[in-house]
Amino acid sequence: MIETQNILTPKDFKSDQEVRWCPGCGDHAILNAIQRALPELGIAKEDFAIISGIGCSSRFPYYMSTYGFHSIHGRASAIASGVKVANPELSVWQITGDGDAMAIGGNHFIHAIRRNIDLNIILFNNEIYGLTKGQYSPTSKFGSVTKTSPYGTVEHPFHPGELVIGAQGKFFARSIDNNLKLCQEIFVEAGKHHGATVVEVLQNCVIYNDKTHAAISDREFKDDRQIVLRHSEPMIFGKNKDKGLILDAEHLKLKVVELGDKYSEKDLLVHNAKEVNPGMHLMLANMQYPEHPVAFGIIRSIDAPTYDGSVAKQVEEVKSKSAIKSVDDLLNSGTTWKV
Amino acid sequence: MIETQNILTPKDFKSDQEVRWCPGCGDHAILNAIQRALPELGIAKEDFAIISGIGCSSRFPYYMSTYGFHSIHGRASAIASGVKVANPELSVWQITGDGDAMAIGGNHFIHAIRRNIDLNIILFNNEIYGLTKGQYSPTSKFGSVTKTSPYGTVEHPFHPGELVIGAQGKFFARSIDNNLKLCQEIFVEAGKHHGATVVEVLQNCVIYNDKTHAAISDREFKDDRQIVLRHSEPMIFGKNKDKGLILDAEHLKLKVVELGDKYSEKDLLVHNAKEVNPGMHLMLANMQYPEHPVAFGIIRSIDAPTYDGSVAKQVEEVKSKSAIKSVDDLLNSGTTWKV
Amino acid sequence: MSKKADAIEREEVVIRFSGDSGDGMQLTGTLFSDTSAFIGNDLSTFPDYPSEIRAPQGTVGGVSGFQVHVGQTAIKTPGDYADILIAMNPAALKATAKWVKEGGTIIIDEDSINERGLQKAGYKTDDPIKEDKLDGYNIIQAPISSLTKEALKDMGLDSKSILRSKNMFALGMVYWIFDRPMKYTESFLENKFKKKPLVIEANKTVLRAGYNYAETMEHMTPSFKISPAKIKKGTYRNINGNIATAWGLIAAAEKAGLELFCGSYPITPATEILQELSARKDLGIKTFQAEDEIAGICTSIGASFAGDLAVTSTSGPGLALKGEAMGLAVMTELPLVIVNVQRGGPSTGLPTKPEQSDLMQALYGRSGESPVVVMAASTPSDCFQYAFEAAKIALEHMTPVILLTDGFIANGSEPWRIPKMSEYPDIKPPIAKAGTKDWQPYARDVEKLARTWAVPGTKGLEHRIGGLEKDELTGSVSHDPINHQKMVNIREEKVQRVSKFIPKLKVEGDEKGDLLVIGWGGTYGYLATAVKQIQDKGKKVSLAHFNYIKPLPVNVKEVFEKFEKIVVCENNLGQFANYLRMTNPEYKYLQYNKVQGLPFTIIELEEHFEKLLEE
Amino acid sequence: MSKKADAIEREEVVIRFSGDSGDGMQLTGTLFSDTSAFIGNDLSTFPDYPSEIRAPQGTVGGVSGFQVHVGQTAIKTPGDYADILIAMNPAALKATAKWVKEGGTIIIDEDSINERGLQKAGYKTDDPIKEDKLDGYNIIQAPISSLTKEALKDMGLDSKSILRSKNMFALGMVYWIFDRPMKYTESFLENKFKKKPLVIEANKTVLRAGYNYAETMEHMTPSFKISPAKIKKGTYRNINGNIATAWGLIAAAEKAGLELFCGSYPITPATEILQELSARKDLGIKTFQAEDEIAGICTSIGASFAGDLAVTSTSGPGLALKGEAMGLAVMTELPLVIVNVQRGGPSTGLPTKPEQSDLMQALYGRSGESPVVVMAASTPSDCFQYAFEAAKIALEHMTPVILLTDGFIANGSEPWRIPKMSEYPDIKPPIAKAGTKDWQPYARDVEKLARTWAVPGTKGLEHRIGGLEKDELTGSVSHDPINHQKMVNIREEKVQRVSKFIPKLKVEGDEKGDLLVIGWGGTYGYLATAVKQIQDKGKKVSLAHFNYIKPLPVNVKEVFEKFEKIVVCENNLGQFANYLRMTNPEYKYLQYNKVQGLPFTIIELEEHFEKLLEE
Ligand SMILES: Cc1ncc(C[n+]2csc(CCOP(=O)(O)OP(=O)(O)O)c2C)c(N)n1
Ligand SMILES: Cc1ncc(C[n+]2csc(CCOP(=O)(O)OP(=O)(O)O)c2C)c(N)n1
Ligand code: SF4
Ligand code: SF4
Ligand SMILES: [Mg+2]
Ligand SMILES: [Mg+2]
Repeated sequence: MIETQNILTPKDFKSDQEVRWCPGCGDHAILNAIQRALPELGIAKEDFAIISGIGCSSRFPYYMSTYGFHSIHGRASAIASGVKVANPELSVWQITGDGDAMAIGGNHFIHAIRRNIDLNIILFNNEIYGLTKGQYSPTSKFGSVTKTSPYGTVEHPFHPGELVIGAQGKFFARSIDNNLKLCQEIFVEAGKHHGATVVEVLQNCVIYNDKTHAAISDREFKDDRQIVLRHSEPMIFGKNKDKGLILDAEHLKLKVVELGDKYSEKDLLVHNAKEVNPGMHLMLANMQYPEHPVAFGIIRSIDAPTYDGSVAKQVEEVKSKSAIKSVDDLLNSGTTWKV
Repeated sequence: MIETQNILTPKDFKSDQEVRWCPGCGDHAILNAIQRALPELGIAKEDFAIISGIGCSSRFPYYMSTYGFHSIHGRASAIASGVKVANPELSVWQITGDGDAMAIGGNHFIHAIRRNIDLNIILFNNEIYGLTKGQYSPTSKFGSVTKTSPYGTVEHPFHPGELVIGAQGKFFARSIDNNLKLCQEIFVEAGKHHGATVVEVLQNCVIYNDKTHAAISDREFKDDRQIVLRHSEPMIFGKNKDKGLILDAEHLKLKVVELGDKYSEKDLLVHNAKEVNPGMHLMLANMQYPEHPVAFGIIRSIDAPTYDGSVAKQVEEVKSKSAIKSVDDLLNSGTTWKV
Repeated sequence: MSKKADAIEREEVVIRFSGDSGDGMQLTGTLFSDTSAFIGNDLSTFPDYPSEIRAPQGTVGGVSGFQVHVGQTAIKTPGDYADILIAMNPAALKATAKWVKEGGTIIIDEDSINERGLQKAGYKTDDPIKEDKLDGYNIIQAPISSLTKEALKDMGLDSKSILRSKNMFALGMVYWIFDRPMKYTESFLENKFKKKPLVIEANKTVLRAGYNYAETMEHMTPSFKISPAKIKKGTYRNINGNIATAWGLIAAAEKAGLELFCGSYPITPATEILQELSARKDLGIKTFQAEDEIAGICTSIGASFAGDLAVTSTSGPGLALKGEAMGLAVMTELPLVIVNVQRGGPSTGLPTKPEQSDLMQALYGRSGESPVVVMAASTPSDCFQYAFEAAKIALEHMTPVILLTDGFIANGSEPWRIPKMSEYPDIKPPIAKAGTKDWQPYARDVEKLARTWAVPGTKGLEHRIGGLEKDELTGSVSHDPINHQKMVNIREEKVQRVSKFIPKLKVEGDEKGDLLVIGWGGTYGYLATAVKQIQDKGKKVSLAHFNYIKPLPVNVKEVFEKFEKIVVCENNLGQFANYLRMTNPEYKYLQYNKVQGLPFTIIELEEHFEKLLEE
Repeated sequence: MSKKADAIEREEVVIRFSGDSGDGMQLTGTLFSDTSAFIGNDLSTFPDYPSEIRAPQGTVGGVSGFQVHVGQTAIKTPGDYADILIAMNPAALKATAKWVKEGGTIIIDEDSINERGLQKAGYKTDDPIKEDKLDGYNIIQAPISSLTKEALKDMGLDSKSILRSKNMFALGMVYWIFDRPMKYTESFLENKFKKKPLVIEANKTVLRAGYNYAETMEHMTPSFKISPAKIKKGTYRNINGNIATAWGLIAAAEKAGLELFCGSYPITPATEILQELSARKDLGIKTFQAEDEIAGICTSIGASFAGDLAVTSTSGPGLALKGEAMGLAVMTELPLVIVNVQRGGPSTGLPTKPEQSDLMQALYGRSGESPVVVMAASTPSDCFQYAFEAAKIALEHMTPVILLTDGFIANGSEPWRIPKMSEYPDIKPPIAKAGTKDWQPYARDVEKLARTWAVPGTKGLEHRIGGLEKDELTGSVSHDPINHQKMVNIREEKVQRVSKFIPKLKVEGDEKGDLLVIGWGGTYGYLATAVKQIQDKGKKVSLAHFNYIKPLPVNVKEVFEKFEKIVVCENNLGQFANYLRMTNPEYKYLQYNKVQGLPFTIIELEEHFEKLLEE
């Protein structure tokens, strides 16, 4: 990734294609946030590759003026992995939906994470299959009534953060479509991080799953039901910054406390996104309203060697040691004889 | 599952097929343990269905005298899910290898777990592809030299327990091929548990990955490097039962302590396999030698409604309420007209 | 309402409703179709959705259409070109005008013809009629939006709700034109909005307003009379291909005395089958929305092993994913129905458009010699019949069966005379009973070559199956070369033997002639209509339409040899023609192919056939 | 070592080494082959592993064999039947005796013929020779185990190690029989066990002991002389098909100036390609052992998009899994090589046995009209050539190419004259350069119809591709019916145009005759030998062997029309014959098919051809 001279602006990342999501769809805002985030990375436009699967969200690459690949359902992680390993110089972004990433694409998703390939995976979680018009997804809430579950689902949803951690995830963050600034901030950090990053963006599908995140996203309540985590800052939240999180060590659980007589800011947990041991991050990622506020921001961010980097390094090492420098050398290596 | 009058013995579960694993392969012992465990469940022989994928371990069904299905690579979880949902009366066992379950079969594996389908998944973890003669698997240790990684792998392995928990796993246990009794004990418990159970059995492949578990399995050291967890018992281990685990709450980490002056048994953590919050189970499942002893036994065992049970229940409920009782009713439902 | 004396008596008429995705065109079309059906017309419909994602309002990409063909004779297609187009905005006009018959009637909402609307639709001038050269047409510009507002002005509704009912105005106009009663629509509205009396009232008011408006301007609107079709007595309903498929499978399960299991993953245009089955828990149907298509078929294979009638439904790219598992079903000789609703390919292709390009994939998309039965339905309602047959063959012959439909018949609907289940045969799968002496998993019955089905839970028949080659009797793993050859032959022969259990190929028209038109699957309506029309001109043309592809009916050669020329018509590059070249190489097959994501038109077919006759 | 005067001069001899999986037969066979190659014989080998899991020692299931055919003329197959069988135990005898020529020589380890051994092997009596009716054969019972022990008794080795070197005793005997020098083997041993001088010494000792033993009992052992083959001058090496495939791809990357990327998942018998590429990091090869076959091809598609020469390797069931993604590569018109090493099917089938039953799958195993180039290699060493060609076509024509090999040529080996890379043409992919004016993603060159390849990182050529139907020029999503028809036609035509860039079909033998034998892929050696042998009898038979399947060479009709009869020989049920019926329907194709997990035998082919000539 070569830094560019010319400073790019969000407009430079807009393609000439008409944006075709439903009016009011959360995808518009996320597109917006990415178009604002990318210029901040100081990477030349031609060095971005945006890879998606299939789904409403996966139409994304068409609206970006970078290199883009709208591939097939569920395979974006694998395709993006190939792009990145083939050319580690590129900044590779994967755009995916909850169905695309975690239903049909679940295996590629967890393996890309496990391998720590330097991809930026933006997961649009609307808890529904939008493009096929409203069937439940692996993140739909238990009991959801959808076109394929007219009597309610009987399956427990994945929690993307938990699954990411279970797959050896080194970077997990969460944002929401109606918080443009937070999205932008996180995308920039994800873009800078070396290794697989997963950003779950809670996204509203106005048509097939309207208000699925409303309990925590409504302007009225959101400050009391969301906590934005920032590395080395205390875990404080609430409209009046009057609530926080502490650890109930005995039950190994997070507890919400009111700041005031009994607790002050210094009693609160301080967020350490860089702790390798995933226990705390798992608890944070798993917090659910109403018991807890839902965690936003960068929950986990661990440095570790990347797959693509290691492959490139290994190739260089072996190259430097081997006597075989060309195909002619190869063909004549080992046992040969003259006639 | 109807209890049988006749008491079955391990011999009743042996098929007439010659067992074709390599002499010394850990699979022999696991077969043995299953043949001892199944009679303890009091289920008629014809009510067992054993489903496997492809791999050395997946040859398993041929050696059992029950109903069996040696299917295709990676798909055993899906096939077993279909068997169980079609007939919830059956006791369904899935036999799978680390490659079968977590490489090609990773997606079906995590989804079967997420759905909590009442399957007993026995995962033979030899950290290698045995059948195809020695390529690395998703559980091979970082840096493993194998036929497809002559210069060492550059990828981090999955920890099966962690992945299971990440996928909403309700039951996870670990055993090892050279501990027949523990295997048998766990298999019986898995068989009794309602919901998806995953038992990781550390298995030695004498041919392609010999001694991969030796550091913790050698008779000499094993008591000091393994801890067998039992629900509501203190976490104690060591040849002389002189070591135990406590929680370092500040760093949210498990710590090994010596029993004696400073710590006594009552200071130790008590294992609670039934705690819903997965934080502690994750830490226990993730313990690795040399920092910690490796955890064996039933690490997590949570009761929750099963998918197959809920489907059957939903069908009954809807049936009882609907006016449509036959295909004739269905065809004549809604808008019709006479000519 | 005055009986119209001057109405034009017509055999058949094609009407197209066209508007924005949010304009309710699908509902409008359906209500018109239902009403026509009630008064005894035959009909065929085709909903034509826009691409999958809602395009911005008012653009050509966002146009949603519904075409219906009604008549007093048997109607087999939704029609090529419309007699009447109802265009709710300029984009609808832009997108659809080319599908109106020359000189046909176009009703357009006058209020929508404004700068913004025209520009969004891509018109360059302010006169769309001229720009699209529609001067020769009967253009009726009706102020639909404003009259709707006017009609509802006192009802206290917000303006969004008011405008949402403008489709009723259009529908009212159409009812006047065809002299249709409004009572069916009224009672539908009463039912649907039971809890919102205001909405009922509003819709009914606007419906009547539209009717009255058309009557008032009688001099401009044409007026048609279409008498009831002479169709068989019985109880009828409308049905589309996807629902018919789902119901056919349910019917088969009932007739087989088995539970129905469907493991599937949503994909356009097949999703509705899974949706309908999911809703049918009252009949004990178990659906499993799997994590992907592979799990869809694999859960079904598991369910089949466990003794259910197992089904999986998908479309092209999903079928590709199921190939490996289908091979397992072939090897284990388990009954399984795979429904593939074809769409435009390759890859994601044209996902909402019909095509017939998955035939070769259905026949050969697996490793090794891996024969399965392949069949195809040809109309929305006969999906019921062929789904039933597919299940019957799968169960009785112990084999996977692929049933091909396509987006055209899957979404299209037609009136269907409701059969009685007592008219259908029982299905008798060869289930092995507990206590069977010397039972062998791969022993076969001599006629069908089907093995028996021993279901887990059956005492004494415990056995193991799998994907490795099997011994011809015991089913144990066998690497024996001669056994392999035998089994390869048996699996092929077992599928071929199905030909003895299926109907012979029928010829529509004379059994001898100058041209035999061959088709298969969803193109039936177009081919039959086109062939009928040139037969009526006295030409010696007949149609042989295939529903059974592998195996072919036994009398293919008998049929083919009596014609001078054979032309195979398909919406692909010639896959069935090639298949016939393989299986019946002694004939010369001409081809007529169209791969445009559109059905044939009757006109183009007729022209082509006539040309062939002249050559 | 005494020069043997009475040695029988032979054109060619077939030797088979057969023993337990642990007996080192693969090594023994390889050492013998290498030595023969060094002294200038031509040869062809075939390792024949047991089923995938090690069977218990001493059983028929656990027998591992290695057959080698050496000669002074061109050797094209490993031979049907062996002149000499070395059987290390009764199970080896039991499994292999039927593959020895009548009256041939069988050397068996006398020490292994004991009750336990016989029983394990499944003999019912204590006289295996009689039981298997081998009385007419030249049976040499040599006390191999005890003489090995004897030879090593003073060396201080444990008995397991001692017995492990008994294969060297057998090899020594064979060396005497063929009058082969032992020095190559000795230096091999010295190299291999560099750090274990005791092992070197032991093996050499036993080797010589075997040699001497054979000499001593000269009256019983036959003795053959096979002069060096008259082959082209050059440097030679042994190579098998999998290694040759891997190297051909590497060579193509070098000639194209691109990096090679291989995304793959292990599967028998293709795994070795991935393994070899993994070992070639010294040439910059990037391998990606994916989580499954789908990820294998998808990472490769990603790498292709990013500008690498991208490859994926697999076998039958794995190819089925790749179908959907192949469709994506077709739609996006990206270069991609898919190597499919065919094995016995359907499903898991006979995973270690060769077959040719994936041809239809390669041609049609995808949704929609989804054309790719399909080619097939025909010998172990020409896998290099065809892998190179496959990559060249993929890159220069911007298309996926499927290269078919099979387990027989993939594992079989033969001497190969090492080419110089300077003899190979450069490969020139149509890479779009930064700054190209008015560049359009789907604009094509007129000759090949290939679009250009604009690789991420190239300034100014940013664009989007995907699986939806594309506009014929801009590559944007297009739902336009006429555009779809055009694109479907163009994709097919692009593949057909490749025919202008490939060699014409060659006829081996006269260009005119009574019988044209047609084959494709890995059966070449057998067909060529059989045809040659009946040509030598004066019959008018020729061979046309295909390496290019889609498109076919341009001169097919020219070749076919000059023969009275055509017979297509395949290890499947007739897939290529059917393909020819589709593409060249004017000829009548007879078929000769064998689906036994075994190659043809020359004898059966000859018999069949002669029968056809008589009919
Ligand atoms: C192989 C395949 N299977 C199924 C589909 C149909 N399909 C397209 S998108 C989709 C799910 C979309 O859901 P999600 O990924 O959550 O994206 P969203 O539309 O909600 O943004 C499905 C099932 C397909 N295109 N390809
Ligand atoms: C579709 C498919 N891909 C690949 C293979 C080849 N294959 C068979 S088993 C196996 C891996 C076996 O490893 P594991 O599951 O760990 O089982 P083990 O042999 O170690 O018991 C592979 C890659 C196959 N049979 N089918
Ligand atoms: S259907 Fe839902 S997710 Fe798709 S574009 Fe519309 S609002 Fe967005
Ligand atoms: S190869 Fe390994 S895993 Fe397979 S049977 Fe042998 S020892 Fe067991
Ligand atoms: Mg979604
Ligand atoms: Mg393994």
